[in-house]
Amino acid sequence: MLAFILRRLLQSIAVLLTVGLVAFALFRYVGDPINAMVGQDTSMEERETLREKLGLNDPAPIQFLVFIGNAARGKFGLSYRTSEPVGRMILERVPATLELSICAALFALLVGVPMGVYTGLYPRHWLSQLFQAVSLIGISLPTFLIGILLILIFAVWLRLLPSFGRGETVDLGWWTTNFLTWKGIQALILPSITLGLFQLTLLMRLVRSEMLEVMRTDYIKFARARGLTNRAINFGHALKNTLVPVITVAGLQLGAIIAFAIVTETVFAWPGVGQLFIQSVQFADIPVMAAYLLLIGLLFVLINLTVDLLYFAVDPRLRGQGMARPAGH
Amino acid sequence: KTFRWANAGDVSSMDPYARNETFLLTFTSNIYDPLIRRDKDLKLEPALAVKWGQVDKTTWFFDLRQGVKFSDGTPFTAADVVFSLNRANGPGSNMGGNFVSVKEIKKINDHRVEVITKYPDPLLADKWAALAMMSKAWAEKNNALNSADMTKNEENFATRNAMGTGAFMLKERRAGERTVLVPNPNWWDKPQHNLTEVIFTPVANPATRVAAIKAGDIDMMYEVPPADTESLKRDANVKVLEGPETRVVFLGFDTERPELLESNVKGKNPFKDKRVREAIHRSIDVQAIKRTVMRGQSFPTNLMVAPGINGYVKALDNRPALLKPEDAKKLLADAGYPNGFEVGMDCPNDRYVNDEKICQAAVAMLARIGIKVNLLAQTRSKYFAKILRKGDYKPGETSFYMLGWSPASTYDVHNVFEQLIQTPSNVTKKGLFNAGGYSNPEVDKLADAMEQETDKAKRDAMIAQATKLYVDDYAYIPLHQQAVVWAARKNIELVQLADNSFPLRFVTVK
Amino acid sequence: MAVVVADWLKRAADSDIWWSFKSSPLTIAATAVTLLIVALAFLSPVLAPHTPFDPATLSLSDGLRPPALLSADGDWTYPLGTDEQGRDVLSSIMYGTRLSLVVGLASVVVAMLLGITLGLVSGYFGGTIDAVIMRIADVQLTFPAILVALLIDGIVRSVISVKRHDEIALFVIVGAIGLSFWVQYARTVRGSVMVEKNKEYVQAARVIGLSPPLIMVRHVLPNVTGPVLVIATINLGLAIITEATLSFLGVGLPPTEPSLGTLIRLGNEVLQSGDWWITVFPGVTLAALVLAVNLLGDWLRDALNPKLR
Amino acid sequence: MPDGGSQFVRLAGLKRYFDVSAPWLVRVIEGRPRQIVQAVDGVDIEIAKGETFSLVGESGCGKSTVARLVVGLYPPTDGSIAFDGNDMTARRSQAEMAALRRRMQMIFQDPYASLNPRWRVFDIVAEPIRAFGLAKGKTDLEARVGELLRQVRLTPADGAKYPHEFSGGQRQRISIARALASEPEFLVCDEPTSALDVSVQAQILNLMVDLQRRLKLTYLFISHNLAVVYHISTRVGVMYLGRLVEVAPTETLFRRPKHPYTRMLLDTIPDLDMSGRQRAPVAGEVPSPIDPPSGCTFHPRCPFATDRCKAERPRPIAVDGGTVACHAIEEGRLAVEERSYAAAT
Amino acid sequence: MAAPSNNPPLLEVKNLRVEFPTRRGTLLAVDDVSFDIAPGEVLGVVGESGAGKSLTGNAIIGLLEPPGRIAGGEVRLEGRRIDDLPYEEMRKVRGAKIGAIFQDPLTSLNPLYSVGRQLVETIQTHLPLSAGQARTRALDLLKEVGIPAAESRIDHYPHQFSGGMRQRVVIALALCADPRLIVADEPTTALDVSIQAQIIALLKRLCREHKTAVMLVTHDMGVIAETADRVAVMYAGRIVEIGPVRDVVKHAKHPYTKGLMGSIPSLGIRHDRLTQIDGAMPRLTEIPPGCAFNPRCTERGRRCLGERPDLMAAGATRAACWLHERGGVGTAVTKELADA
Ligand SMILES: Nc1ncnc2c1ncn2[C@@H]1O[C@H](COP(=O)(O)OP(=O)(O)OP(=O)(O)O)[C@@H](O)[C@H]1O
Ligand SMILES: Nc1ncnc2c1ncn2[C@@H]1O[C@H](COP(=O)(O)OP(=O)(O)OP(=O)(O)O)[C@@H](O)[C@H]1O
Ligand SMILES: [Mg+2]
Ligand SMILES: [Mg+2]
Repeated sequence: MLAFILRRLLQSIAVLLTVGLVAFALFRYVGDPINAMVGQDTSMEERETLREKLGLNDPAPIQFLVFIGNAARGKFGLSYRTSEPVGRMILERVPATLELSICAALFALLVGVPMGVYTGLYPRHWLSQLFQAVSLIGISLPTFLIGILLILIFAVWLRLLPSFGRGETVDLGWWTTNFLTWKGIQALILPSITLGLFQLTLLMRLVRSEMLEVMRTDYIKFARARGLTNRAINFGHALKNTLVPVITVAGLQLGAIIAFAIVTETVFAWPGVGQLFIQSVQFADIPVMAAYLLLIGLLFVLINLTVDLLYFAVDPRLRGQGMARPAGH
Repeated sequence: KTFRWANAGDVSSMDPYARNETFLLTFTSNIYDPLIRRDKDLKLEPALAVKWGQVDKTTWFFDLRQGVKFSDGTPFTAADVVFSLNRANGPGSNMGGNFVSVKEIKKINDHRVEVITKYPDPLLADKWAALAMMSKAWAEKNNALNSADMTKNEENFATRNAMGTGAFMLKERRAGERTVLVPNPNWWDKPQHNLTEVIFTPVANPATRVAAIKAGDIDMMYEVPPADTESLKRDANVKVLEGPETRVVFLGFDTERPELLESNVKGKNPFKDKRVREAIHRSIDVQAIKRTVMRGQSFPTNLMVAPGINGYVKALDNRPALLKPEDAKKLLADAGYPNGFEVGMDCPNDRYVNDEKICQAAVAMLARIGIKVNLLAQTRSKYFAKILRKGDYKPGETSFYMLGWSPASTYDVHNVFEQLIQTPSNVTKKGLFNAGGYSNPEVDKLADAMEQETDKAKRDAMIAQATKLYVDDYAYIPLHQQAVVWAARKNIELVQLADNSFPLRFVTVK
Repeated sequence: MAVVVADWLKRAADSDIWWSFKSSPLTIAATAVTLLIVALAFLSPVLAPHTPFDPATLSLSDGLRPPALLSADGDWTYPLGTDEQGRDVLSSIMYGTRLSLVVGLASVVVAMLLGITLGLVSGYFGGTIDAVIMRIADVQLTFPAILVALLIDGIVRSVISVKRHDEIALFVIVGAIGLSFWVQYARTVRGSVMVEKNKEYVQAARVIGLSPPLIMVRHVLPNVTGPVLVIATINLGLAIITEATLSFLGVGLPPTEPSLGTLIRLGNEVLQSGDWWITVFPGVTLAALVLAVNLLGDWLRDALNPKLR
Repeated sequence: MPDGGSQFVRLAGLKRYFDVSAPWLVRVIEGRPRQIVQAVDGVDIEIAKGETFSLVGESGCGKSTVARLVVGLYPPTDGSIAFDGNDMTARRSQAEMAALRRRMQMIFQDPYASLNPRWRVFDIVAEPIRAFGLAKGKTDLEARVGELLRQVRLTPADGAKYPHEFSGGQRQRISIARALASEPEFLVCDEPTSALDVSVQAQILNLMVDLQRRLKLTYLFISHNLAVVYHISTRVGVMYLGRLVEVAPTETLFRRPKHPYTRMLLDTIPDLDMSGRQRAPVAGEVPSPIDPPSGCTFHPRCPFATDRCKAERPRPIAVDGGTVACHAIEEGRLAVEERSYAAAT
Repeated sequence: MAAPSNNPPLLEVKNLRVEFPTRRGTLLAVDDVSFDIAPGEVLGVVGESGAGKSLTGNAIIGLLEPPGRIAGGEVRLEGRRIDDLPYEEMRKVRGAKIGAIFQDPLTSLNPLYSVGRQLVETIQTHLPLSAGQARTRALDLLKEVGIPAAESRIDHYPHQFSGGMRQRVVIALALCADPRLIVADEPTTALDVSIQAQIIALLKRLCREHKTAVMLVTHDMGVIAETADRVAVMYAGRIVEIGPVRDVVKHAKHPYTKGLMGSIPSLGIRHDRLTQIDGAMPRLTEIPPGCAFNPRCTERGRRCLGERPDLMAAGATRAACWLHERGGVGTAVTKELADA
């Protein structure tokens, strides 16, 4: 167990380093940050000195080492765009993204899993067919279109929910939260749905097919033969056994949710890291982009670790042996 | 009264010298007053300086308003002015361009500052009209003596905080999320507004912005996408304000290289031929662009400066008649291109209103006269990196491009000549934004002369002459001034300025 | 030859797949819709009333015509109206669908080739090669599709001299989406290979002395086509949507040659201005296409899964 | 027993270990040792031309591993395999290897998994012919495949079908046809009938016997069904945990089993004739081959085990026409008992 | 040990028919099967793969997988009809009155729950016991089926047990509520020879001690010969012969049973060749008219081709073969056919 976690950690560091390299190497060459940093009328000499001072003329490996060294200490330098420390910019926006992502994930889980279970248990029921058909919308329309449509319906026509932004937030130390005010919670609804819809569909379909498979296994048949109640069979046995693949995918999807938050945040003017990233891409704001990528890498590593631990909790076969996860999907 | 408004992007910093960028300047001007400000008609009017002028050809004086206090209660003096001007010209500041002519800034007494220039600079007051005045004591206390320095890995207090003599004070700043202002009780001027709180939120997606104002989640927003102007106008609760912006959007040619970078014509540069430029110029139907692409939200022009800018020559602002495709083709044939040619075109896609769509429209129009244009539209940072000249003044990597220009720092046409029309040169440091390298010695001479000419009549004559030269030469293809379109809820009164700046001090909520 | 075909047809008609196809009206409808859209798209040069990608045929004066179906003085030259560049929406949709399909298919093919190859290698040889490939897959999974695509697009735009980015945009998008989808194939194929390679028929081939690559291609590959096909179908829809999303984020196909996604993005900007047709028609087409393809994928998965039969 | 030199197939000191250790890091941190499965741990077998040598033993004792070693699916960890005087483990040119390969084939246990579901029967059977280049042209190939199918009592027309169109027994015939396609002299049969019904099993066994006679085949036959083994083999080897504990001619082994494990194994055969034979099933389960017991690996389940059995690995000794590896037999502690089986009606 | 015929049967199956609607028409997988089991009796059911053994067993415990369904006949347990019970009622019968054991102990246990939990869960479903009592009972059951160190192993997970152990656990699970009948569907097929013998011995002991009746489905004649009191031989969905085990094994009356017995290699005598029944059992879609066995039968008569025989008395057993109608009219038929 300990060894397992250690191994995962080592792997994680490798992953992070790779991500770091990607973050650095890729964006080192994207656009010219100087142009984004200075106004149109800045003279060429000034541009050159700035370039020199920023170390943009150093050899790439040196820049990378400097970059990793600083990143390890949480220093990503100042944003080319706003001159603010990148670490703090990211940190300030992490709560917004995480709260949104978590809400979206919860929405996807809490709606998707039961829908999947239902459609898996009663594949021929008309409600199941309805669920399946409706859920397909989640993957048949681009997220941004869904977002705009939701805004038009719920904010502009019905005036039920705010059209953009986080509404009211409450500060808890450096963390700002939406959950403590009614307006904040209202503001979460539309973006969460927009962001979660796609994952909801995936989860539902996954749970459904897993459920269908599990319901055909011998141990379910044997459980019936033992006379267990339907409840015990469906939820105690079947559902728990579908969990392992669901955990894998849900874990991966949480990562995807955070990435897709880029789109949702753009549509809903949600002040999170995704929006920051997209702005940074447009301004070639390298430090921000690099930090964002590392953040995503870090989150992924954390999610993976959690997923692994959950496996240990769910699947006794993995305990005691330093086994890797069962093959995904 | 709370006033909530939105724009596409956030203010990138609270430091008024951080970026020479209209939006940052107009936003910070609510907190920091300049020495001289512009009124509703963009005319100069006294602010922190009550009087200013030239003592001699190279000395300017500024007499400061007495009894002005910063919002923290400390008095405003000449020391603050000197400090502010030096800071604006100092490291990390982006405003250095306004100090090229400055030799020395002197405090004469607590209420008078004098500036000595290296050469006569009649436009100094205009240049400085947007320059914010900061508190020396505050900056010293908070270690913000200079603007944020990118090379130091530490943050600058002034990027997130602000304290000035302006109409408003910064109450809350969450970058990218919201910025809250409240009125400054110590303000020296009599407020025209009736606001108690101003909440600014950036909303990048135009559709969301439009939805938000329709839903009443915000009271005002600007940069209304032209496509949505109509629907906003139809909305009973929203009003739309439109006016021309001082920025002129135009197309430019590479007339510098002997052979175009991105063309199938080898061994010569078709754009060097005036007939080719004329054929193109007179095939682009700006009225059609106005009607469909801009949905009426543009003001077609034939000059590189907009009305309202000093040096705008109304008499010359007539586009030549559109050519029939056959006639244009004939012109091209005369120039040696009977079958047209192929050329690459660069265009930003997030810089000007409908920039990419305008380019597309131009592509279609040119296609009809046999010129096949390969359009490359990119995001602004990449776009400018490609087309603009670098430090060595080598021409930009483009053959045909779109650019927009507003001489917003001086409101004078000379800026346009200096940056866009004069021959680019490493030596004279002129023509930096003349990406295509248009060069006309006569215009160069006139432009140099007008820089130092203080006699208005003579200067106007020079301007008219130079203007006619580049117009007749089809040096550029001016398209239009894009309209400044703002939208506000019906209960909001505000003033729209032609330079697209938005001072909150004119806003009232009914 | 004819006999073989007839024989094949007979067996196909007799097969479970065909039967399960026949007995699902939804699947038949989905197939019909898919075929219709695909046919319209690929025959667009013949069928489309206009050629929207040719700027020479555009005229701004035709801009913003509402759909003929709805306006009283309906102009039937533009059945679904025009956009602000004067492009015929119907033709744009047909051409755009073709582009979207090309992007979707091509990126699926890229992902498939990459994924299948790596999966085969990984599964058959195991050991270090396997470990390395799977770790790469893990890292790849760190970055979901759109992020990967954003990154790749970013690099390409900057590394390759950007002169003709629009011309290579298609390849960039295809590459980016393809690169971000390969993991699924690799994992599936690897899993199947690990199962298949221990099956006795593979061992029988080894006893005969066939070489591993030959065994992979002749014996193992045909047996993993089922799952791969299912993934491919579902990914096709996903790829089309991803392209649309990328286009929303500004790194999609250029507006001069708009894909369905780009059309929606462009229309999206004017959605509230009342010119709804510019976005609604492409949106409906996209949704119908993806929906149909997904339904097909769903059905295929169930039909190919012997356990669910 | 014929002299060793002329033996057709000869396995000497054959070993095959599998490394199933956890990843290196895990081992280091959790202080776990390497884990080696000693699947086959020193096996000597000699098979004469034309005989049927059977291997019996419980699941996991290494029977299949031996079979795979013999046909070259696994390289041995140690020891040698000689086929008709040729050392199979020696380096050889491809052509030579192919020539030897052609002469030995294998029939697998699962008739469902041993045929590629996507190939037609014709192609399945033709594969070895093509691989070894045994047919001259298309018509020759067709003729050969037709002949092979007829040999296993299918019709040439069946070649056009797919495996799933056949029953288990028919599929096993296809497997046999494929194995015969390269005209082998030696067939390794790994539980060829254990997945089949008894009535079908009889068909296959009869077919195998017929083929052996007709084609002068030599079989290495693996099964855990002792009755089948009794029926088909010339000699029988009993395996336990990777080692041979007893080898004897069939009749001897069944009438006068020597090794205690062999005896217990014989006790597990259900008494179909209801002769009232007393049976005492073997207690306990097969120990793990990862960590086999010391000395004689059977000692934990053996009622006759002594301290010597725990400490010392017994060496095979020749007794009664066969060999046994047991201290109790060697020491004479264990009397040889004669077994009789009631004749079936 | 033949079934005491005066006792009322524990299980009565009458004219059971199981069918599968498929796209190629409805398959009759179990056709008119009737038999009964007395308390404490072991009925062996043998037959080739696909003969319908499992379906018969599943029909009795009410666990036919859709689209399979009981199309006719009835099943009575202790005189009560159970084939038409609603799901919930039947659920209470399953596990409580009828226990079941399936072929593969590897897959019969849920890998995610400890053995103890699965036992306790089953016990508490059927018996009104507290958690503590249920656990005690679970322990007792584990000991009874011969799990060494049951106390320490009760909290282990299935994967920590060997195959034989797992099958013991499965048996313990079937015994949770002391059922009257156990339907054991090939309980030893997946196991090793030595373990197989252990499990058979265990089953025999348990049903002796608990007076539980067992329906033992298998295709291993040896297992049946050792264990069963009576045996039913199935072929293509029907019972072709049923009777006391000794008679069926030694004096089979139906040609199929005879062939079956002959094709089992036996110890002691080395036959040159085994008796073999040519051909294979027909698929359900292709069952020939008349006697389903007729294409493979060496003794078939004309009547066998057109008319389907029902079970009829044949010596000590009952066989479905025209040969035995009224003491062997069929023999004549055979002769007739021999020329044809
Ligand atoms: N490729 C392998 N990797 C690791 N261990 C293996 C491998 N092949 C076989 N083993 C192990 O070697 C031992 C012997 O396996 P083998 O398959 O030879 O047994 P067997 O006697 O054929 O059993 P069965 O009757 O079940 O077929 C077993 O413990 C098995 O787990
Ligand atoms: N779901 C199903 N759909 C169609 N036919 C089925 C289905 N399940 C079983 N059958 C058919 O019913 C017949 C009887 O099956 P059953 O499982 O009872 O056989 P069995 O005697 O138990 O065989 P085995 O010894 O292989 O377990 C088989 O021919 C089988 O093909
Ligand atoms: Mg084996
Ligand atoms: Mg069965």
